[in-house]
Parts: sequence; C-alpha cells; structure tokens
Amino acid sequence: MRVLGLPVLLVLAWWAYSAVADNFYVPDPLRVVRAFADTWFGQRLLDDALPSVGRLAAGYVVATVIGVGLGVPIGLSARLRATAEPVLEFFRAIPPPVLVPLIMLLVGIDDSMKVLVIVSGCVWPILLNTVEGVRALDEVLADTCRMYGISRRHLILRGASPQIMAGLRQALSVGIILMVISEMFASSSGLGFTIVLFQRGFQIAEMWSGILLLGLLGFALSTAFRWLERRILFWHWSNRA
Amino acid sequence: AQEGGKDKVNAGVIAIVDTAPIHLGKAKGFFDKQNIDLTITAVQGGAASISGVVSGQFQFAFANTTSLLTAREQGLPLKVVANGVNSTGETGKDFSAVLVKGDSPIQSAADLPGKTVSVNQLKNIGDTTIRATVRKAGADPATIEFVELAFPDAPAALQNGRVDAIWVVEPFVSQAISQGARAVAWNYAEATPDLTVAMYFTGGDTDPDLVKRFTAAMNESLDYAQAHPEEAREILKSYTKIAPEVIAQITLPKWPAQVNRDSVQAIADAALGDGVLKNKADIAALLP
Amino acid sequence: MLEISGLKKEYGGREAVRELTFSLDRGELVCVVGPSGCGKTTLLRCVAGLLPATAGTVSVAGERVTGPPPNMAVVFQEYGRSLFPWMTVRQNVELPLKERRVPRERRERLVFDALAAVSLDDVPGAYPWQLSGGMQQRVAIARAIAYEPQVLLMDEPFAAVDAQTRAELEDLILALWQRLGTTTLFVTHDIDEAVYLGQRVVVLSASPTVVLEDLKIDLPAERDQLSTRALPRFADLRGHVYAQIQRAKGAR
Amino acid sequence: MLEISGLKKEYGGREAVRELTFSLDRGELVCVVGPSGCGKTTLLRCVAGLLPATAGTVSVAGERVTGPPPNMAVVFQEYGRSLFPWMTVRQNVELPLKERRVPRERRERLVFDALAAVSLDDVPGAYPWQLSGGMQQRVAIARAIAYEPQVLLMDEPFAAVDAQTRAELEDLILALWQRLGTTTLFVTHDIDEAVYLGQRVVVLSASPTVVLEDLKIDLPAERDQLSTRALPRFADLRGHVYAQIQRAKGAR
Amino acid sequence: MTRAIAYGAAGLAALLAVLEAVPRLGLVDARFLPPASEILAELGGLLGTAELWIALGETLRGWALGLAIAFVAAVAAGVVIDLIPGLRAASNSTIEFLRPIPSVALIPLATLLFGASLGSTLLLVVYAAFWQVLIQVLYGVADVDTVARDTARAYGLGRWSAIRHLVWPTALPYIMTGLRLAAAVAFILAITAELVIGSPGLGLEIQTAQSGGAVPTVYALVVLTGLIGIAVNAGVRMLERRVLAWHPSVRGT
Ligand SMILES: Nc1ncnc2c1ncn2[C@@H]1O[C@H](COP(=O)(O)OP(=O)(O)OP(=O)(O)O)[C@@H](O)[C@H]1O
Ligand SMILES: Nc1ncnc2c1ncn2[C@@H]1O[C@H](COP(=O)(O)OP(=O)(O)OP(=O)(O)O)[C@@H](O)[C@H]1O
Ligand SMILES: [Mg+2]
Ligand SMILES: [Mg+2]
Repeated sequence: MRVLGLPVLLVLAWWAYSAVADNFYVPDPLRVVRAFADTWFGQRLLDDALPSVGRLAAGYVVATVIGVGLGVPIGLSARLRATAEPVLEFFRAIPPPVLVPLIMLLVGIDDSMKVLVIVSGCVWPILLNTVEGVRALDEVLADTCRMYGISRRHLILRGASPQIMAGLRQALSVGIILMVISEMFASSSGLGFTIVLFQRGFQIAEMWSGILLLGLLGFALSTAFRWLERRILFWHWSNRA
Repeated sequence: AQEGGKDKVNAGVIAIVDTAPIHLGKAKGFFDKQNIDLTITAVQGGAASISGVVSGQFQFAFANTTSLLTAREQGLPLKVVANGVNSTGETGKDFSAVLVKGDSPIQSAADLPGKTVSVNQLKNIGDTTIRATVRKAGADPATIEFVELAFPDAPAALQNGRVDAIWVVEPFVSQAISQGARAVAWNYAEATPDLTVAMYFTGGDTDPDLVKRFTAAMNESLDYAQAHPEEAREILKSYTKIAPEVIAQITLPKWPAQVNRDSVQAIADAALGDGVLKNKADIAALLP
Repeated sequence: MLEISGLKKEYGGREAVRELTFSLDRGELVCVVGPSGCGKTTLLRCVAGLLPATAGTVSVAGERVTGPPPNMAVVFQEYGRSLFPWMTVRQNVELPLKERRVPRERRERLVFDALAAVSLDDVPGAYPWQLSGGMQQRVAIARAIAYEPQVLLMDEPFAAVDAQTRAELEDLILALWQRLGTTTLFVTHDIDEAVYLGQRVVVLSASPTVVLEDLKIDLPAERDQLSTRALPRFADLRGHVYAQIQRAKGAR
Repeated sequence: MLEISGLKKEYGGREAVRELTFSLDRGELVCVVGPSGCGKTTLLRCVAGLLPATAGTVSVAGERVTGPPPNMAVVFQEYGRSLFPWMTVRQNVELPLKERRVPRERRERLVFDALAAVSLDDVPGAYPWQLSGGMQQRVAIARAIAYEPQVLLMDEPFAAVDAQTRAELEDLILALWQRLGTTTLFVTHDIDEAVYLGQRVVVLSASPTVVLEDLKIDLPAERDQLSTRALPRFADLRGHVYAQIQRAKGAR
Repeated sequence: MTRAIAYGAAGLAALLAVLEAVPRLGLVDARFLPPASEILAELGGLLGTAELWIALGETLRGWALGLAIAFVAAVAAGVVIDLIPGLRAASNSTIEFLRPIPSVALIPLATLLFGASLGSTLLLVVYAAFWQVLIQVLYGVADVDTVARDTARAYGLGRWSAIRHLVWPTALPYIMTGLRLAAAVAFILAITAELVIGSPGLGLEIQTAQSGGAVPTVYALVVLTGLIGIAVNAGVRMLERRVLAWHPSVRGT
C-alpha cells in the first residue's frame, strides 16, 4: 500500500495536469501507455531495444576488463600510480559526450563507435575504484598473507571487490547515459535514436513512452545489479543480515 | 513587445550557408526599416527551431520543408511567412550533392541501391530527395541503407570507407570534392525543379501586422542576397566558422522571394510514398 | 631458538627502538611488556620479518631473518582484520596449509584438531563476522596452531576482548603451549597478563626503547585464574613490574 | 536517591531482565557486575530514561523516571561515539550547559574546572580524534562532571582503554566521587574493577536477570592500585564475586 | 611528495609525447588527430579570444545554477523525508524508480520545452544532480549514531538542537560526497546539453568547430573541458576539506 501510494498519486497528478493544462508536450498518461504498447511491443523491441542493450553490455564488459586489468597493477605499484594519476585524472574529467566526435573521427560510425563511447565513459569509475580498492587493501590481512605464505591472489580481487563493485555501479549509470548519447549521433537504430526521431517528428506520446522505457530499463538493470552485488559481497558488512 | 517604437523579435536560425540572407538583411538594416529589432539565435536544427517557435522562445524561425510538413501533420499550428532557400536547379552546380570516393564503382544515382548512404537526419529532406532522384534515374531506392551522420563527419567517414556515399551540403560539398570525392547525384536539383528546401515560419498567434513587416524585410533580404552574392559570401565569415578560402569556392544556393508550391507538394507526395508522412499533407494550410 | 641482538629501528630518522637484545630458548613462553608506544609492535614485526630492522639481527633456529620465516606464525591484535571475511572459519584455517600443499587428509586432520583445541569445531561453516570477538580471535589462534609453527608470535592478542573471554583465552594459550611446546613470544601491555602467562617477562623502556629488565617469573608452572592471581608472590611480581614501567614512563 | 523496583524488560516478547530491585543512597558509589549479555546496559538505559521498562519503576530523588531526568549524566562505554567529532573538547563539554542556558561566565568556569579535574585543561581546542582513547573517555567524564548531576551513570566506561590508562581513570573516578559526593552507578564486567571501586557490588545473574547478591565491600575507604589490590581481603572478595558469576553462568 | 610530482609530470610528458608522435609518424591521419603541439597552440590562441570566455561563462553559469538548484532542492527534500515519519518508506519505490532514468533521456523533452537555451541545460543538469545529492542526504540523515543520539537525549538536547548539532554534522560528509558527485555529473550534462541540443556554451563551440571542420579547435576545446573538469573536482574537494576538517577522510591526509 505504502509502496504504491506515492506512484499512484504522481500518476494521478500527471493525469489531472494533462487534462486541465492541455499542454501539447504533456499528453495524458493513457495515451502514453497506449503509445507504449503500440510502439514497443513488436518489431521495435528487436530492432531498437535489443541492439541498445547489446551495445551497452559489450561496452560495459570491455570497460570492466580494462578497468580492473589496469587498476590492479596501478593500485599495487606506488610508482606506477604516481606516474599515471595526473593522466587518469585528466581523462576522467573530460565529459564523455565531447569524445563522441573524436571517436567518430578515429573509428567510424558503426557499432564499434557506440561501444567505444560507452567504454570511454564506463572505464574511469571502474579503474579508479579498483586502484583505490587495491591500494587500501587491509594491511593486517596483507601481513597475514606474508606470514602464512599465502599468495596474494587470494587477497587482491576479493579484498578490493567492495570498491570495485562500487565502481561498477557508478559505471552502470554512466553506461546507460552514454548508450543514449552515442545513439543520438550517427545512428540508425537504438533507443536513444528512436526517441530523438519521435521528438523530431513531434510524436510526443511516443517520445514519452521511450523515456518511460529507458526508465524501466535503468530500473531493471540497477535491480539486477543490486541482486548480483548481494551475492558477490555476501560477506561485506553492508550486506550482512 | 514594443520598445522605442520597435518590435523585439527573436529568430531561431541554423548557422549554415542557407541562412545568409537574414544575416545580411539584418546587417543592411532591412529589419530596422520595418521597425523590427531582430536578434538571431543560432539553433541546432529544424526540430529545435520549430519547438522554439511553439514554446514562444522565437517569433520566427527557419526550418526545412520536410520538418515543417512533419510538424504540421502532428497538429502544430505553423505558418510559413517567407521563402528560405532554393536549389539552383542545375545539376553539377548546386549546393547539395551525393558524393562518393574518387575510385568508387558508383557512377550515378542508379548505382546507389544496395549501398550505404549517409544523411544528416533520417526521415527528412535528404533521404526523401535522394530516393526521388534514384527513382528518376530508373532504379528502386528501397534497398538503400541510410545512416545518420552529421555533415561535418561525413567526408571523413567516406574517406575511411565507413559508408559508400554521403549526402552533404556546402561547404562540405566543395571541401570533399577538393579532397578527391566525386559527385554522383545532385539530389536537390534532380528531385524536382527549383526545389524550395527551407522556409521561414511563425507560430499560430503572432501579430499579423508584425508578420507582414517581417515578411517584407525577409523578402527584401532574399532579393538583396540573390543580387549580391559577394556580400552574401562576406557575411558568412561573421556567423560560421568556415575557412575564408573555402567560402570563396562554395556554390551558393538560390534565394528567390517566392515559395515554389509545386516543389513543396512534390516533396510532400514523395514523403508520403516513403512513409515519412502518414497522411496527405495540407499544403495550403502551411503555406501563406 | 629465537635470538634478537642489537635490534634498532628508526622511522624516518626518528629512533623508535634503540637497542634490544634478548633470546628465547626452545619451548619457552616469554612475555614482553612496556608502555604504550614503546615499540612492542615494532619489535614483533621485525622478528616476524615483516619490517626490516635499521641495525641488529634477528635469528630463528640459527637462521638470520630477512623475510617471514617459514615456520613462524603470528596472531595479530586486530583479529577482525586478520581473518578473510569471505572465507568460512574452516577455509581460513585451511588456507595456509593449502598454500603449503599439505595433503588433503592430513590437512583436514590438522584443521579439525586445531578447531577442536579452541572449542570451535561446531561452527566450521560460519563466516568470521558471524562470530563474537573472542571467537574470531580463537579462529586466528586455531589458524596459528594448525600451521604447526616452531615459533609463535602474539601481539596483544586479547586487547579488545572482554575480561571474561580474555581469562578463558589466556588459559587456552597456556594449555596449548604446554601441550605443543611451541616457542612463544607474547606481547601485551597488561602487566597482570604478562606475569600470569610468562615464564619470563621482558620489560621495555619508553621509546627510544631498551630492555629495562628480563624478569624470571618464579610462580608454580600450573596456573589458575583465581588461585595464582591471589598468591602474594603474584602481587609482588606485579607490583615490581608496575613500578618498573612507572619508572620507565617517568624517565621519558 | 535512586530506587529501582521490580524492573522488568522484554525485547520483542523475550525476557531480558526479569526482576531487579535495589537502591542507592545519596552519595553512594555502587558497582553492578554480571555475565556478558545479562542486561547491564539494559538496566542502565532504563534508569537513564532512554528505554521504557516493561514493568517496574525507577525513581530518582523520589520522582518517577519516564524520560531522561534533568539532573542525571551518563558516561557511555563507546566514548568514541558519544563525543561529537565535529566539536572541540571544550565545545563537547559546553554543549549540554548551553542547552540548559547556563550563563556564559558560569559555563566557562564549569567547563574549565571539569577539564582541569580530568587534567585536560591544556587541550580544550583539540578535536576528540586528536586524543588518545583514555583522553577521550576523560572528556566524556568531564562533560558529565560539568553538568553537575545528582546522579551519575557509567556503562563499562573503561572497557576499551588499556590497562594503564584504566588504572588512572579508576583513580580519577574515585577522587572525583570523594570530592563531589555524586551518587554513582557504575556498570562493568570486570570483577577486579567493581571490587576496587565500589562501596557495594550488585551481582546480576545471567539473562533473564535477577539480583544474585548485593555485596558490601569492606575494604578501607582510601584505595590504591597496588596496595589495595594486594590485600588478602581484596582477593577474597574478588574470588567470591568470581564464583558467583561462574555459578550464574553455569545456571544458565 | 616531490617524487610523486616528478612521476606525475613524467606521465603527462609521456602522454604528450605519444600524442605528438602518433600523427607525426603517420600512424593516424593528422587531419583526424593533430599533433599535441598543434592542439596546445590552438588552445593558447583560443584563450586569447573573447568568444571563448563568453562560451565558458555560459557553460559555468548553467552548471552552477543547475547545481545550486538541485542541491538546495535535494537537501530540503531529504530533510523533509527524514522528518515526516513514514514518508521514507512511502517515497522509497518512487525514488528507486526515478533515479536510474538517465537524464539524457530527457534531452528530447528539453529540446521541445525550452529549445536551445539555458532552460534545456538547467532541466538536464538539475535532474541529474538532484538524485546524486538526495540519495546521499538520505543515507546521511539515517546514519546518526545511536550512542550520539542517546547522548543528546541524556543531556537534554531539544529537537532543533539535535538537528543542528547532531543530524546536520552527521549528514554533512554524505552531503559533501553528494555535492562532489553532483558537480561532476552536472558538468557533464551541461556540456552534453550544449553539444546535443545546442544551448550556448563550450559544447556548442565544439559542435560549431566540428561543423566547420576545424579539427584542432575541437581537440583544443576537449582538452579545455578536461581541465575545467579537474578544476571543478579540485574546487569541491577544497570546500570539503574546509567544511569537514574533523572528518576521518579529511584529517588523515
Ligand atoms: N609506520 C610508522 N612510521 C613512523 N613511526 C612509527 C610507525 N610505526 C610506529 N611508529 C612509532 O614507533 C613507536 C613505536 O610504535 P609501536 O607501534 O611499535 O608501539 P607499541 O609498543 O606497539 O605501542 P602500543 O602499545 O600502543 O601498541 C611509536 O612512537 C610510533 O609512533
Ligand atoms: N535492542 C535490543 N533488541 C533485542 N534484544 C536486545 C536488545 N538490546 C539487548 N538485547 C538483549 O538483551 C540482553 C541484555 O543485553 P545488554 O546489552 O543489556 O547486556 P549487557 O549486560 O550490557 O552485556 P555486555 O556485557 O556484553 O555489554 C541480551 O541478551 C541482548 O541480546
Ligand atoms: Mg602495538
Ligand atoms: Mg553492555
């Protein structure tokens, strides 16, 4: 009841507003729901939603491999860290969307461009969190490993995993944003592209339905992520029952 | 709003070659003469200028024919007030072309089916006119794969072989040709004679007197630009970032004061056939 | 068995430990006490080969220590941080043996026995964070026992457990030591504890640290929380060490 | 001064404290000991009015307690969490007085005296985290003193400080209590500490909790860490309480 | 410390060297990736023009205004949600649903509602930054230590005193974290709005430079956004250091 109360209230407020204000840009919820069903239940789901999600997954995985792969050595070596830090800080500070034109120049306009745009944004939170996580490995635990001749591979990834997961979580929201942005340039399919197409064609209800779909996608992904995180970090204090 | 006897007007206009007349007209004082204090705001594309007009940010704006038809179809109360820009109508000497790499096997519009062609916006005037051109060349455009690529990015994509052909307008036509690209179709010129590519328009509830004065100033600007191409080239330096040596080379469009109704009708019909529009367009309601 | 001679440690030019020389015979249990910050942890980390000394040497069974020696186990004060939280109790105890490639059967035997010795054989599948502080420290002790070290080092292992658990753990250490005869160096700042546990008590001065006294504890070998602590001799020894440390602090 | 009668506390239907009845005269210092988890903290929170009792009453100076009474101060075990880390030592001590609208001059006097009493008058501008554990606990004590309570409650205040600091703080409490005569209820699980500090020691059973014994401590009023603890009578009392608690645990 | 700086400088130098060498050696067409020296020279030149500073001012205005609105709204919403019993549970699902909606999904809406103007930038910036701060505020106000709360009660602190002396300082580190995250996100969104919708600012400059095929200018502007990003981050960290002098994360360093 409580869980549903506020959303219901919000939808009602929307309804009331659309009925009273008769704003061209705020269609009533029923029309949006109808547009949602018409637009997304069918071919569009395969042609636009799936490729989007596929590119997001690909970019996310590549970013994870690069981020963790580079983050571990950088976190372990103080010298490497000192060398790389300013460069990393700089690249991280560049807003990923401005890289889109550059990436387009360098690799073209096909799917690899979109995946690369997603990678270029997702990799930083993962990389920096991995570096921090590895660097902040518990000293007592590290000493324990040395004393008992336990190889450090038992320690590094597991010990840094809470931080790495935090990075992955940030990367997920960055990834969704970049998925949309990459599709707003040089695209012929995808959720971002479709929404922009609706906007250009002034199909307002359809456009809202796309925004709604993106919301649902973001919500589903973050729910799935939380589930996964609970499984992986079952031992961490934040997940102890 | 009346201030010092002048109406303040904000116009949303894309910063491209096509819109030189309004900039020139402002510089020449044609708008002042009509008691209009004109501010020109650079916008990104047709959608931005249309929504700017609908939301009241702009009193007048510039958008291409297809965008206007689409918006009208969705029920937006737009009204054209002046012509914008026309094709020169001359194959080989227009401001819009489909280009291929110098060594490409594509020789003419008829070779385009089955190939990848870039346009700046899908479901807009570019793909509609290209399809019409291909049809006129006797081929079936259904198998052309259109992809979206902003004009500036297109020449590089063509060079790298990312696409088979690109549709661009000036200054990119001259630029790409000077770098070895070859034109295979002049889609504006070939699709329909004397195509009206874009127009100036306003929203539903603009003061009719103001509209009249704006139209007068605009028409004077168009005529002046048409008559003084060198001044039109010069004004480009003030609002675009096109290099001066390129400005000297580019082909300028035509700027007649009259909208070519037949060409608008032709575009509307072609768009209906391609599924860009769903219903038969009411041209009369849109045009003055 | 364990020889510390002329050990000196500077941190960034500041002398923390000036000169420590003492040794442990095979099978001895020696306690080290000293004021807070005098360098007890530093000493222990040098002995464990975790920290290079500035000067002087440590040797175990005649071998000079340069890195963690193979037959040495350490129980750290921070039990909460020395166990792997993502491993169960049994996995924690087993890991060093696995790394040493002890055959499976023998490994299981050792783990089982060690857990039984600390009365934790009923919770092998629990994770460290599901246990109380005292239980966690017992897991760390079990890990050390299962490792079968020749030398066992403990750094204030009971500093953070409550008094009752502490008494139990003290008796556990004594019982294990008597049974296994492991050479044990026990660092604490609790004088009572040092006197109660040790065969000898080494009293350190405040930093820069030297050995103030190497005191033989002449209490009966069999010790008991109530009767031993009630002995007048216990109060004597306690008072003696207390006075020494007060002196050490005052001299600072 | 402080009367606890028939106090009962259930947590979600589970009985934690069954029935506690005892009282403190004005100016008395009474220690409460009991096995871990027996409900000492629960008792104290009920007395402080921070937790409603399931049954029974607590009254202070004849007034029934329903919320935190105005003339009572509490020193919590977790000194690290009961000081506000964003305030300096002096601000921490001053805050309750400000809330009470004590005039500025008198407030400064009180804060200064309290800090002097715990020998912290040299660091009023320091933040809690710049102090050692023992010093932090002294700040908490200073805050309680400056508040000028009629009744002072302490919940295992020294559980987490090292033995030497602990001895010092114990003597500090004794000195302050003798000087100010505040009625004090001191909860601990350390039997030595209870016997050393208290005029009486109340021994609690394991949960569900009742009073096992209310023991008068017939040691000389003047106490001293070394000589008092070395007294045979001290060992007797200590042993007696220890046996009681063992019995309480066994009976569980 | 000086060693770290030396290593860092070496890292930057290596990056510049690579960026210089790659186009010069012809590994990448210099038209698409100009050498580093050319980019930096271009940047130097741009910094001398008034246009650039105006664009920069536009971007920073959108950023600062949006961030401020989002920050105030989120802190207020967070405190209200904490103060009114039951509201937290009631709003939980809504927040969890609205939060992951990528703010760029609103780009079409912003285009339609405000066109290419500050309004578009603000809509995107505020939406993106709001959630970052709100979530942190909610964590923060829920994190008040139970012992500290008992202390406040035992020593007779009133409701407002408790908020002022206990809840607010407790939540402050979280709020600062939220501010830091929000500042970065807001900057990204401000640039994105300019780039995609064409609101005035640095993003629009990049877009125009690109339309004119001025590749070195595009690179120079990208470098500039990176430098501003660093400055924004450093600025918030400095603020954090001042406000949270007592906090472990700050006092350690
Ligand atoms: N990593 C370090 N860098 C610099 N100084 C250090 C370091 N570790 C310890 N010290 C200093 O060396 C001295 C001894 O520290 P150590 O931790 O060995 O003392 P301790 O006897 O174990 O104290 P405690 O009883 O409080 O644990 C202290 O003055 C301390 O400040
Ligand atoms: N908030 C609570 N909810 C449920 N049970 C509780 C709660 N607080 C305490 N208990 C239970 O009540 C009993 C008494 O707890 P209390 O903390 O008072 O013990 P204690 O004597 O202070 O123990 P210790 O010496 O370990 O501090 C315990 O069994 C505990 O599990
Ligand atoms: Mg130590
Ligand atoms: Mg307790």
